[in-house]
Amino acid sequence: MSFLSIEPIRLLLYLVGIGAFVGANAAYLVLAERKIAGRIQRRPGPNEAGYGGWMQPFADVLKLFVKQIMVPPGADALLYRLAPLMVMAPPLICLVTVPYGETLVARNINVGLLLVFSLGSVNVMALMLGGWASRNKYAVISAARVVSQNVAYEIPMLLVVITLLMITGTMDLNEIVRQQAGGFWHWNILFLKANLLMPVTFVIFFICMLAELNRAPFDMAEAESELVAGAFTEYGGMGFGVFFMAEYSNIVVGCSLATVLFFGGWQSPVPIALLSGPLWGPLWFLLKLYALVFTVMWIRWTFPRTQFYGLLNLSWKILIPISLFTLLLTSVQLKVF
Amino acid sequence: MESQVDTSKIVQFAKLEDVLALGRAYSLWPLTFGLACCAIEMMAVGMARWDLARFGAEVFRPSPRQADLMIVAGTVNKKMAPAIKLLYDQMLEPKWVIALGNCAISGGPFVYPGQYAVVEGVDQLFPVDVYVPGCPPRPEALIEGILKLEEKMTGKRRFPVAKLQE
Amino acid sequence: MKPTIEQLSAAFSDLVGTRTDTAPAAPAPVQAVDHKRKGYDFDATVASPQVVPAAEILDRLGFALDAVTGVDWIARQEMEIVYDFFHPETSLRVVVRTRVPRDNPELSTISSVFPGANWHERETHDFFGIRFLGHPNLAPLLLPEDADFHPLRKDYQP
Amino acid sequence: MIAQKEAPSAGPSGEAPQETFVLNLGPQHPAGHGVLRVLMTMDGEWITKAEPVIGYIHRMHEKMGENRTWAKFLPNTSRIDYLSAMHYTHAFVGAVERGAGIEVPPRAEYVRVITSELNRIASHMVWWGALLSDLGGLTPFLYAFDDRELILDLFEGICGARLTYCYYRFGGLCNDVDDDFLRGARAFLKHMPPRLKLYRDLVTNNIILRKRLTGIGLISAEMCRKYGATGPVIRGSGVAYDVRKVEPYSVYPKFDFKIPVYPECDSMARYLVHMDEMEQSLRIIEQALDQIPAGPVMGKVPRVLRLPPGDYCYAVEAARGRFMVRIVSDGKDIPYRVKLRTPSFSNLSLYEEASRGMILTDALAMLGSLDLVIPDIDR
Repeated sequence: MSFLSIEPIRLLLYLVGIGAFVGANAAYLVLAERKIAGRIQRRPGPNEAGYGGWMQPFADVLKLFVKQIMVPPGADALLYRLAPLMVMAPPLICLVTVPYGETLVARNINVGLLLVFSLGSVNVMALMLGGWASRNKYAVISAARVVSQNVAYEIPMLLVVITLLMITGTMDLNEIVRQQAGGFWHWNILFLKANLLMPVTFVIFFICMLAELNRAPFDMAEAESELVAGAFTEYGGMGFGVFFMAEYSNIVVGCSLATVLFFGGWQSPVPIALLSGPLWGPLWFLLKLYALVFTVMWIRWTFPRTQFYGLLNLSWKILIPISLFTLLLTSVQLKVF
Repeated sequence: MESQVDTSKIVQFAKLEDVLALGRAYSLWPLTFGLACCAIEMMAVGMARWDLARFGAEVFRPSPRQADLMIVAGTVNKKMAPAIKLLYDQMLEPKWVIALGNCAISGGPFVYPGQYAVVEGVDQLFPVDVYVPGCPPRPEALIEGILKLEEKMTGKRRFPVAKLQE
Repeated sequence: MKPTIEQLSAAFSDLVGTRTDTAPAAPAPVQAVDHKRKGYDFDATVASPQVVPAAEILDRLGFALDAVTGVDWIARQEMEIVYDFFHPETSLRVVVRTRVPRDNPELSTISSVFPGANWHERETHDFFGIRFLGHPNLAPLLLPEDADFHPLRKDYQP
Repeated sequence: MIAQKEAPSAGPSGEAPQETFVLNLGPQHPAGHGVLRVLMTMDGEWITKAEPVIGYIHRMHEKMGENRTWAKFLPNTSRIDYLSAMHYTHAFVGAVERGAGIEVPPRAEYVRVITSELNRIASHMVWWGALLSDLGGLTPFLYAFDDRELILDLFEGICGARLTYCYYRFGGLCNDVDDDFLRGARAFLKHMPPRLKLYRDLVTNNIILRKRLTGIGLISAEMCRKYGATGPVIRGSGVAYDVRKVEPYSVYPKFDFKIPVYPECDSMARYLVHMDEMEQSLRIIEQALDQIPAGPVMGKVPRVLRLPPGDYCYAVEAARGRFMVRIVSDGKDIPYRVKLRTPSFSNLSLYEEASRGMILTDALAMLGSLDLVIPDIDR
């Protein structure tokens, strides 16, 4: 333990660890998505590259790495190259504050929640810049959509988070998890004492998360049948690969956050000593995380895409009023009880 | 294009090249691009019964920048020829082309003396790697075409070829 | 409102009867034909200036535009333009045909009556070089944008 | 692909100048279903003008008809609209039979009806999947193709082709159907209704799908008439026009079936027409299988076919609407003129007027609901 307490080494270790975690997640979630899509569509999915297709991500990444690198004529070369970097950085930084276990957290910041949300917006900016810089009409339309979509969905999401902040009283993610100890009925999603509509609040959070992640049924940015490939239309090779990986890394971040905020993070669902402890913590966390990730993919392969204005209507006319109401309800209930 | 020096003759990384070829062969992303009848069979290959995904090639990309493989599925006519040439040029190197069906190979049933509309073979526009004959070819034929392309890239055959017993 | 053959005959007889030009008269310009044998019920041959009034009659009777096409009668140095109409509620099928000289094929468009004729006439112009006067946009439709040939003419050589 | 803005033009009297730009959809675009190109003049996401540019797959079918014998044109007929090849062959064969006065044996007519209706279901399945994938739901596409494969297997058994059948001949069929086909068709009749129910539960009643199609892409009955739109488009606008009923051909009058009509004029109405039509096709197939007589499948046809001079029309209800063949004969053994009146051509021609003022997303959903096959437009 003394070795780990040396700050630079600890930082380095965690950097490598998080890098590996993000990389492995991005690579294998792509494979998982293809396998899940195959399962839903009654076909095997990739299974020729290695046993059961486990080498498939390596093949894809290898191929993308050695594709020709080019900047499309007329594009803003600097921003065009910068956008993939900008899109990949936020998930890497966000995962620093996420507690995988009681002690397994890279850097516990007491305003972790704030950090995650402020960095989440950089992602949007990257998509916008990428779309704008590549000088393609589809990409520009997509960039405009991304921005208005994220502006619309940031609001109900933050309202939900304010609701949670009123309940927990802290922005420290690890502290939020600690408060949910003692079985699944103590998790925030079922914390009806503070808010009778807590499950509804989670649904709002989840919908907003899907929209912020640009995932189906809200994948307006990469609306394949309308905008070809949206903001990434002009990206090829690894530039596209990074966008692709960032999408999955962001899913991991979003689902981690949902796990921490609503599903008790590394807490065991039943308060038995046998099933909780430092070793069980990460396991429970990953279990909850991947259940949510699976739900995200399940939704993508089941539902058609919404209209763009339908999406905005959903946010401004339905989600924001409801989330405001839950906020009000929470404050009343906290005052009364 | 012709005047360029073939760099692979000067510098060679044998093993690395093998690995890269393997990576490319297992991750052929085709361009979403159907022209005519053969496009339906091309779609059928991606469907559950044949499932191109097994070979990692089901990621149909709508943008030419992200695609490795152009499957010319159908008749190319003279109005379409500039557009298809542009699409080929927009694809990033390395790229491959499969001419699917008789129309893409030679103009197929639409060629007769005095025809005015059809390009007689897509290889008049850009180089073609694998020709898959048929009108339209069966989905198995397209899978065989993709396996042939992989064989061309890696030098190894993925599945043993069934031999007729004497 | 379901039109009948008699109604059509009456309307077209008036039309053909009022013509003043000296176009070559077909044997029976307006006649009912056997659907079983020909595939249509009513066949009207009109002079080329009367195509638009004919279309207006059919529009009033509730017909829908089926197709516009040409036939190149090179032996007689004539272009025949054939207009097919169907009726959405009855089985009535009407063919209106007219002929124009082959060296100067011109007649006025019916796209003001049936907007759907716009594309059909463009196609006919593509294939036969028949000019439809007053057509909003007679650019090539099926042929390349810069096409200056008319492939379905019988004397077309690529 | 290069973004270019037109000079800002002043809007109608007194409005602020509006900036519009031209979005070039296609000829290679995922929503184009092939090589349809649409030049969209856009004001933001609103379409001010959408002009389809066609001809990218023009394959000179009509010219080819003029330089080969009647029989040699048959393979072309199955390549015009490759999704409903049976109907197209039927129309051409019917026109020639009408001209030459060839009698078709009853068994052949029944088999034609059975195969045509199976082909209609297969075609609608592809349309359904393609529309859903336009709307962003990819999974139904695979389900639809699964069911379609059953039909294609049946067709493969009787004519050897999966797509371009060329199964009908002047005076009958090229092969008689065997017991395998009849058994397979009966099995398909059992298989399909539960699947259609599954699709209804899984997709048709999905709220996102309903929101995306209801009230979108209005096409009035009057517009259908003016543009000659037929098939599911006109039936989705409240007009019960179906060539099988209005202008009966083959042995269709012997069967009891309904024409699904929805008066809402929107994309959802067209969607529901397609779904109901599949059920009606199943009904027709069932009746035809019950009534099918024994006997020959080929009538008496002269060795060298020459049609008496004159023009002959034959219209069928193809999967996309009214398909008419007009042949002109001058008494020789090759046609003088073959005119193919294809439904997709007329159905697309109203798009420019119907899509004005729509949002890009909706306009593309509407384009999907029109059920287009591009080689059918370009011929």
